[in-house]
Amino acid sequence: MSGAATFAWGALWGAVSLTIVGALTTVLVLVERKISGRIQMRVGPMHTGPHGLLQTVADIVKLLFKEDVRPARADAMAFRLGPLLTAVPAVLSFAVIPFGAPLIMRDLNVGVLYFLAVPGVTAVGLLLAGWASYDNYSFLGGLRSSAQFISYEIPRTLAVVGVVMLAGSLRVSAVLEAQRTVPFLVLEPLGFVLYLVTTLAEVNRTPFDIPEAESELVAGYHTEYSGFRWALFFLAEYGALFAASAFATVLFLGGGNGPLLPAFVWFLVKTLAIVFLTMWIRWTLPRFRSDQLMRLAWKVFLPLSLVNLVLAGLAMQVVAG
Amino acid sequence: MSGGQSMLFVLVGVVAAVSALYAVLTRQILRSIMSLGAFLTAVAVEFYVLAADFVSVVQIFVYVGGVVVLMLFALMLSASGERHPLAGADRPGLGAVLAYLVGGGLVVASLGAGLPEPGKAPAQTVDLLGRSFLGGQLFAFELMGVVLLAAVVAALVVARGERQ
Amino acid sequence: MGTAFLLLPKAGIGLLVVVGLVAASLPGAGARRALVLAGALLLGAAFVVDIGLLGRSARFFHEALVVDRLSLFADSVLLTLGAVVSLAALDGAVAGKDGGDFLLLFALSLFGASVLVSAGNLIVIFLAVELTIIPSFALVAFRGADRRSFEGALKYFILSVLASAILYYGLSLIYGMTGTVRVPLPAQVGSSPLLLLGIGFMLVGFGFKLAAFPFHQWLPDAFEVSHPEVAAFLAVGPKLAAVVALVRILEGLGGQSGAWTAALAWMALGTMFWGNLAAFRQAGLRRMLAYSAVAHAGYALVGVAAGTPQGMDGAVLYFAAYGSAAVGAFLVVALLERDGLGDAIAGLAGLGRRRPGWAAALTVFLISLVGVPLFAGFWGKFSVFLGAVEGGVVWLVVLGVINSAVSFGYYGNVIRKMYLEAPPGRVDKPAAVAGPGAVPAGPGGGAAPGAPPPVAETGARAAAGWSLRTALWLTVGLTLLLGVVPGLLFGALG
Amino acid sequence: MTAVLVLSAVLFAIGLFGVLTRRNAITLLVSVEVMMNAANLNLVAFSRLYQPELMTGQVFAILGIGVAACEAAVGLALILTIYRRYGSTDVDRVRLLRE
Repeated sequence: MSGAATFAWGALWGAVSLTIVGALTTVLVLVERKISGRIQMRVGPMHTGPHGLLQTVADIVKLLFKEDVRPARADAMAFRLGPLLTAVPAVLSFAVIPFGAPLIMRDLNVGVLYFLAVPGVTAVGLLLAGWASYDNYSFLGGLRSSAQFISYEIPRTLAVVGVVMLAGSLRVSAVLEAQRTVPFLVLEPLGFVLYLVTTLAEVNRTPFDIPEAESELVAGYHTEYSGFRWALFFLAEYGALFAASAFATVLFLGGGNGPLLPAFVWFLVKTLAIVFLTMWIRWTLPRFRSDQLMRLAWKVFLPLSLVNLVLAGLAMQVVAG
Repeated sequence: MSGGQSMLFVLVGVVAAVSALYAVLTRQILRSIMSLGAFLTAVAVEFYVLAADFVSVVQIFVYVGGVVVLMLFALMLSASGERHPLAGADRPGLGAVLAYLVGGGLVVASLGAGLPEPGKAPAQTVDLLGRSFLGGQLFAFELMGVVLLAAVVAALVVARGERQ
Repeated sequence: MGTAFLLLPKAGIGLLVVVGLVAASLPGAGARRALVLAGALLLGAAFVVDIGLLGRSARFFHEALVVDRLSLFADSVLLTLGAVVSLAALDGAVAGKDGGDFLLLFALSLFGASVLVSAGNLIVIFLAVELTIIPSFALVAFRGADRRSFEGALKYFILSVLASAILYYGLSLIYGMTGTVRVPLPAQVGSSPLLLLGIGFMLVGFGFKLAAFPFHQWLPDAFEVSHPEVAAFLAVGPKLAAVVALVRILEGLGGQSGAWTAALAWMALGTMFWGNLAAFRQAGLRRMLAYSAVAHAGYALVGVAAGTPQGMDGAVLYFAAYGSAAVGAFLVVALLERDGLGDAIAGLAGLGRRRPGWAAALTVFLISLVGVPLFAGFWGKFSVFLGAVEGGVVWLVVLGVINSAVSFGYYGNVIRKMYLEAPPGRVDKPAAVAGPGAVPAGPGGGAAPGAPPPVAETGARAAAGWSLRTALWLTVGLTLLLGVVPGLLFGALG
Repeated sequence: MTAVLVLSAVLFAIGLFGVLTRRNAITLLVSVEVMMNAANLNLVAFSRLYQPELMTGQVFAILGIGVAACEAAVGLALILTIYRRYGSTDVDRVRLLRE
């Protein structure tokens, strides 16, 4: 592909990803509120549109027109960069997600690693946002959040290494190809659980939502944000959640592989199932304490992920013969 | 490199140089670190242009996601006094001359080096790297593990020493 | 692999790392000390094996690791050094709460040095350099109670990472211009300016590691604040390893390229003069020894600058010959410190009567450092200067000899103080001893906030345990033995 | 190839300039990282020049990135400790030792 064509393809895909992320956030927020309503025996939003279907659309319109408040002593540049740096990696990580056979922007040699590396930049955004707000809650939220992020990145990466070992490649299409008969969930159940749990921590969802534990920190790093910038954090959170779930589908559930239905549909069904799982967890489990969370990462998940590597090696032997 | 690629290389190179310059010039440490982040990302793009995609992703992973975050942590935990631009005490004169001489010498030598243009880069970077790491460079790879152990222990000891 | 047993000496140091890991996780001080002792014995055993292997050679891991004449010799020095320093630290740095960490860090750094002397390509050289210095930042900062120790460590750190970056850049250019990472450099590479620049950067990088002028500033600060055991290690181990690596890289080029030889000659010259002249002005024993360590790196560089095989061997041999005395002198500093005597040179007055043993040991070391015949240091200088004469840099030798003469001034001053000056009254309060002379340089034991509290003499004598004294007498013995029977040194190098 | 060398030379000089002129410990570290990256660019480019299938230069660069991270970790621990004691990360203000 020539340079210009690559650029055009990239720009197009960027615009598409952004639209997808935006639409997804709108839908997922509503779904989440509905699910939380069911779990807590409420009905959730009901007033805007039939069954409250337009509630989040209305929210977005409201957010866009809200005043953009910036604390007087906040560092202007960092305050602006913070939300951007959390949202952009989430959008960028869509570049390697295979929605279906041709629907992947770049089937990189290092696709799997790319997916793990790019969202890592989010930690910078969280720190900046928390620090720039010049507010103790924000600051603590930002520090906790990125500390958690970095700690859980290690077991998460190691959990994925197991899959890479089995697939023998970092290329997304090769990972999918390797699961044509048996999804890795079967060979790597521990890896799947590890990936899922550490992903919950990575996207700051309960039971790992320490950085924004409302009862302690108001809203964590985004306490001082409002309007569009606040919406960007939301976009980042749900974008990252969807991307991570999509990747769980790729890594463990065989992506779009499935009988009868087209790959695209299978992919969405599996991904949304995982998204639902995370929401279910969120609304049923209590929250960890900050120090428990760190201990869990280093003393439980890290050793477990090493065990998982050994298991992956055994699984390789089984597959090989 | 094809024509388009070398143009991209030069463009991104300018971005890298400018952000590096801003990183070492600005008196606000936060901006310096952020500019370093931009610089590192630009270098990662350069790696990609040079057909070293694995190195490129490692650069993002370790540098932008790791080192920059560490630096921000260090800055923020020592933040109270440093929110404002640093006062004087820098000494530009001699350093500028020396850096100019070294840089100039290097540039002149590079222009005269007359190295051949590289051939087509291998496509299977990951495979080849893996073979290299577990083959010819195995010892270096293992040694890296010991270096990491040393760094962890050293960082822990230094950080703990201060608590006593 | 029929030659795997050649790696046994290195495996000994590797095992020490494991011992360190175990020691770092043990809570009890007694068990920890037993482990450290076991570690020292382990190194001693590895030393014996190493001596037995002399004269053999092999390459391992796709030539990434070379065991040969140079590396076996350097390993024997490193193993001795490791054993002596672990023994000395047994009652010092290891005795504290984090003693196990100390052993671990020390073992890692020693391991790095041992890999560096065997490094067969540029990548391994770079990693081994890093493995040597990264733990040493923490070692320098190890005296946590003294706030200055962190300052010394910070200076050491900043200059070291700068040096690493320059070295790294130099290595990248060398790789680019020669097309290979193997060392020694191929001789037929020609002399493109970019390659010369690369070699120049590499020399600057190694110059920092060796604390050669004008890259020496970190050394006195780091040596002054660290445990004396650490200073003893840093004065010899990493420097020896760096010189061996440098020799290995330059070997292939031979005397072919004039530019870098000239640069090295000037570097050697500046290092000798700067170190010796600065040592004159020091009021503290430690700082004086630190600057003298700078000067001694200069003598070793004379050998490298000569560019002849003889000179290069001399440079490697130099550190072995000089090492025993340098380590010993820092051990005396440790003893004095534990005795509550501080380290002001003025406070040494009358030491010959109060502590005849220590004074005698220090005298031996200082004479060896000057380079008087029949002491180990002489043979180091002898071989370096011989090589330089062969290499045709006679002017450098003349200036080196002048420097040796000059250095007698400050070494002799210490000896004079110990034997010819009366002790300043009956000593009960060491702070009074360290008084006037110590103030300008500020390193005085009594004055520093975190220095060991003055102890009553009898208690202090007990505190200066048997292990430290054993280490001391070992180095004295080594200095005398190598001085009288230099064949041991020359024979070991082959 | 020349473009890579020139770019890396410029970056190296910028980093060197930073090290020589700045006095804040964190900024010094930033400058050193710039210098290391200049070298990484060289290594990656040279990797394509000689026996590209061996990937020697890329391996060197990856290990170099790891080393830089190690240095940064230890250095920042040191800087934080210094800050807690002196209330500053300015190298000139941290000065109890004298020449």
